[in-house]
Amino acid sequence: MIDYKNVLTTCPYCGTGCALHLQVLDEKLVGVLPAKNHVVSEGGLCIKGWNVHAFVNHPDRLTTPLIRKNGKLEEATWDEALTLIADKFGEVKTASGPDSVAILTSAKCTNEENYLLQKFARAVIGTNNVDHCARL
Amino acid sequence: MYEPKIIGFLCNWCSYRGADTAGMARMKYPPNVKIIRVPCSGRISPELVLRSFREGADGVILLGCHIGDCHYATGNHRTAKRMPVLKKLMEYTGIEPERLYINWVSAAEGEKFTTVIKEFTETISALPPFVETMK
Amino acid sequence: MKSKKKPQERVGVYICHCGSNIAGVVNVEDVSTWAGKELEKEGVVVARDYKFMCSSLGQELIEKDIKEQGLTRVVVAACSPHLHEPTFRNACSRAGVNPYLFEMTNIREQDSWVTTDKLEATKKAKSLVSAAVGRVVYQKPLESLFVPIDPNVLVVGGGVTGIQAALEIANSGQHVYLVEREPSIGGHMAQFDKTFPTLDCSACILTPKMFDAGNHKNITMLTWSEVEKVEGYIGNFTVTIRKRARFIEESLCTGCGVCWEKCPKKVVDDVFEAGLGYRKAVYTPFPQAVPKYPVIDHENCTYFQKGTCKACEKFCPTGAIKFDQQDEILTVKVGNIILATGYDLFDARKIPNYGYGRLPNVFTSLEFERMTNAAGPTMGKVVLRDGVTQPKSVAVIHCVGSRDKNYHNYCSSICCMQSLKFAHLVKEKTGGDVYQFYIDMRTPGKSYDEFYQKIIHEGVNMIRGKVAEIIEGEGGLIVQAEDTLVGKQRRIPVDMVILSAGLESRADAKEVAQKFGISCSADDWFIERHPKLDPVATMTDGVFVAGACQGPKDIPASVAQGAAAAARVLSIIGQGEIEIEAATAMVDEITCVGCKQCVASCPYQAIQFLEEKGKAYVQEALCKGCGTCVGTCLPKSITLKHFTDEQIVAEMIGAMRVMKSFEMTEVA
Amino acid sequence: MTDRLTTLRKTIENVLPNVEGVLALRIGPGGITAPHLFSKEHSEELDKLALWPKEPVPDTLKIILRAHPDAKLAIVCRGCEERGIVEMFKHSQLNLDNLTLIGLQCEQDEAEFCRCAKPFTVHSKLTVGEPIEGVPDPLTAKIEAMSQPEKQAFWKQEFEHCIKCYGCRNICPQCFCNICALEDETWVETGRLPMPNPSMYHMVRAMHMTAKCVACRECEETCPADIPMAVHFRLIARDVREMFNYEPGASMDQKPPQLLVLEEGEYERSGLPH
Repeated sequence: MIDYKNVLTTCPYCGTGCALHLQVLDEKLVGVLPAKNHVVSEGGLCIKGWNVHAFVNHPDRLTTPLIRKNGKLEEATWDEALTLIADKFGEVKTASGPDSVAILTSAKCTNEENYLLQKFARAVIGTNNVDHCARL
Repeated sequence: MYEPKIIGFLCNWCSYRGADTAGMARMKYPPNVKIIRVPCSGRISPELVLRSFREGADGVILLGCHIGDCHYATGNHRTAKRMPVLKKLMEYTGIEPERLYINWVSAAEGEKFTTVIKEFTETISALPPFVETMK
Repeated sequence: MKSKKKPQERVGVYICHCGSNIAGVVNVEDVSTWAGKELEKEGVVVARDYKFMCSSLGQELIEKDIKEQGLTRVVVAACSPHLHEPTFRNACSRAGVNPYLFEMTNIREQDSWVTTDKLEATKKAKSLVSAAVGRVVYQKPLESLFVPIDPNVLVVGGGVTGIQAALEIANSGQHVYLVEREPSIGGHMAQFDKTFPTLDCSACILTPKMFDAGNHKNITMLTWSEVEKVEGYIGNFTVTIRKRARFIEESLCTGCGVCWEKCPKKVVDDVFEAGLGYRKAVYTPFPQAVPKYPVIDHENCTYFQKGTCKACEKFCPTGAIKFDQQDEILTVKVGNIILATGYDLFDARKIPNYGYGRLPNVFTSLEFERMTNAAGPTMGKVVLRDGVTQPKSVAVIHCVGSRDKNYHNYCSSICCMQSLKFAHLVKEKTGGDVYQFYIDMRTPGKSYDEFYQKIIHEGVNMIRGKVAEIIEGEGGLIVQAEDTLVGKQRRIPVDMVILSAGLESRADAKEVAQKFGISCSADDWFIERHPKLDPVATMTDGVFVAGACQGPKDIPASVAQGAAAAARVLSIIGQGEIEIEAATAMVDEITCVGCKQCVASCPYQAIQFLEEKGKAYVQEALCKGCGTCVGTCLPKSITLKHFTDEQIVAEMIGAMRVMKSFEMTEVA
Repeated sequence: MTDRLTTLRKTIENVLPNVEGVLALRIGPGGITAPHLFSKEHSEELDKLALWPKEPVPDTLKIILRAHPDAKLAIVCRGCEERGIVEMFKHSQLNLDNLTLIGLQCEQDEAEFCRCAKPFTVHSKLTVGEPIEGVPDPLTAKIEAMSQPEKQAFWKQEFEHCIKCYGCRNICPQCFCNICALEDETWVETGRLPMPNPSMYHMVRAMHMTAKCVACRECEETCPADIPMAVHFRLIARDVREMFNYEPGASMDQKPPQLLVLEEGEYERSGLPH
């Protein structure tokens, strides 16, 4: 039995929002096909979009957070990583004030994620230092 | 007036020897052509010709054994079928097709070799430098 | 993605003065100083110029530098590589650098001798040296491949050429498979009566050779057989041969002839007797046939066609008739192959105005040969088609189908002499008048022109002119031609006309050529490797051609070629193994997509397709290194060693860079 | 007369029991179409069968066959796609014994959209719709009629738009190499946009499409810069037809001419010196 399906999704790379089909063969991601009658991309993709499937099963892909201990990156759990980040932000904020922190958000994030990040900057850290890679 | 830069791909068995024959007879021709020796004109893929233009060659000349006299029996038949298509493509993209020239020169034809090189150098000299046209 | 990093090599550059041949025009000192400085970043560590690089002192200079300076690559700018590439390759080899890591650039034939302006010549030399340096760093060491030679030889065709070749090889102690498609060896020569110019009896000189071949311990005779398939390459051919059923058990047959005496079925023999005589359904083509075993002609045998008769079986004293015999498929291994497949006679029916086939007393040359043969259908009597009347006058027409743009452009080479021989035989046997119609008389051969003179003195009428037409009239035939020497139309009444038909390639020559991987000319003659210097070899190593299959020729020339081909084969066998071109093509199995385009494009059928892997594979022993496949391969999975894309591109860039730099300095 | 969609659905239903799947277009979420492998287990999906826009179905076939080389499949193909499949077969990329072709004849507006000269199938045993005549290609004619400097300027501008997404190569049914010459630095310069003129990428690709391009125009369709590259392929295809009497996809056994020796008259037509 051949199990082939296309999964319609949005390209995760930039803010354009190109639509693409992920080609899934026997439960494995094998390719990308642009979506021809989608209003945004009209069947076109850039080289990144054409290769979005490539990193998913790539052997070099990171699957856990890494924390540098004694100059060496070591695998860690999300709890460890998030705790470490919160501690360090706290330290910086206490020592140098909230404006010593800046948040750079990304076009790879969804609208909701970007909203959350500015909320985090303003309400949690207490700074207006928020910016975005697609702000031109 | 500029000095055109020309790359010549010559087959080892006929045309390269034809160029040697021209030399032995002390026939004079312009120094613009730099000859690259290949076993057979069939070895030259269109990519090699295109890369030569890409590097700034003003003209590319490809010489092989006469049809029927190929050292490799029918290697040059493939040249005769591939290169006209490349010339057409050049024409369609707006590159003067005369920048690529294909002919057959036997080991004995020193005089033909000299004539061909002289005429080709003249043709290319009459065209603007390739890099200028591509700017 | 392939990413290319420039290799780090230590290059030595040597510029030859060639006395004043180069130095008189090119400023060689300037070139070598320039190379040492400007090409340093390309890897040049030594740059020298020297009076005569090819002299032993010049070569020692290179060898010394290799050892002392640790050179890994060598460039010599001198004369044509066709002259001294081997010299310098050997020098490199002696000093421990693989000969394929040497590159030669031609600044004599292609620079100093052809350029007038000294400055321009020097600039050209610089860009040529730069090109060679650019290339040489990408060159890879190569080793020649040696393949052992199977000493067995296949000879295809049992005419006089094939017999000669087979005997030469067999006498030297090597084994020969001699394949012939007719029931007996002998070929066309066995059909002839006399041979020109000596007029000795054809059978008398051929039969002993046939007998020797038939009884030679080193010859396996495979008559009534045809080659079906040839695989492999020089030294290692595997040949599949179909041995057609004779319906005769060879081990039992004594060749006594009872079977064909008793056979009730008479058949017109249009092969050996050219349609003039008869044979039986079980037959040997002629009494001296070798081997002596007959064959049963399946199409005409009453038993095979109607299911009853078996007269031969009834009378055979040894029980050798085997009606249930089947074709046998044999596979033999040989190292070399000689093709001596001969020729076909031009079909004179194609020229309707000569009336052959329509006018009974127009004969072909082959028919006349049989007629004059004492063992032939008329017992050697020259008679008209009625079998009794002796002709009083005979016309012999030359160049029938030859030297004629409607048929064959070439000269069939033997017809002039053959026609003169016919004239002599007619005179000798009938005493009648003979008229020769010729275009040009061509008698270049030992004692050939003397023969021509002798025939003229016998009172033969020579008319220079092409015959327009032969018609019936005045109780016989009328030959209409223009006599170009007197400028008049001639109408000559004769009783008999002999058409000296030309030779043409075998009807299946193309097919045979394809089977053996060789090529045919426009007229389907097999093409030799070089028309003058290598007349019996072909472009396919290990496959030789001899005799009339390569082009029309007479018996002495055919025999000479047979022996020559044998000598070439023996010289290969004597080497034991053979060196194979090192610069062959190579398939990268990882990137090959199995599209088979290269397989179709190879002029030598050297690329195999491995079905189980779905990849192409180059048989190195067959590859001649032309690189046609490389130009064809789209993913660039095929590389031609020593002429790789990166080597050629580096050479081109090397030349372009210098040309561009001169352009810049001139503008500045 | 029933419409093509109904007939096609019926044809697929008939074929489904005998094959492992039928490749055709399906309307997916949001009305977005994509190639789909219909199976007998889920024949209800045929409700979502679609005809247009034309999608690179042979490309999907290629992907499936890489993992399942012996799969017994059927494919709905238009004229161009059928030619693409024939060429894939001739390049040993698939086995036609295992593939049932369901030919879908294009309609006038579809053919005009593609400027297609052959909007019909010739090899498919099963066909849906009535074959129509080819339509002219005004764009190709317009570009061909330009003068040499105009062409030069036109293509320079077009190629400057190229963002080197490699989409035209990715989507092409005839690009099936594992490693592509266009990714080799020897032929195509890396890291430069707009790419230098003349564009090695487009020139090399055009040469590789010689005697291979089946004029499906998928490359133009997917190009985010709207480069009319198929114009080159079509002009060259015409020359190859005139010089060497060869048309990609037309015959099952005719080999691409550039691989073979010269035939009678071909040299004379090639325009090379005598």
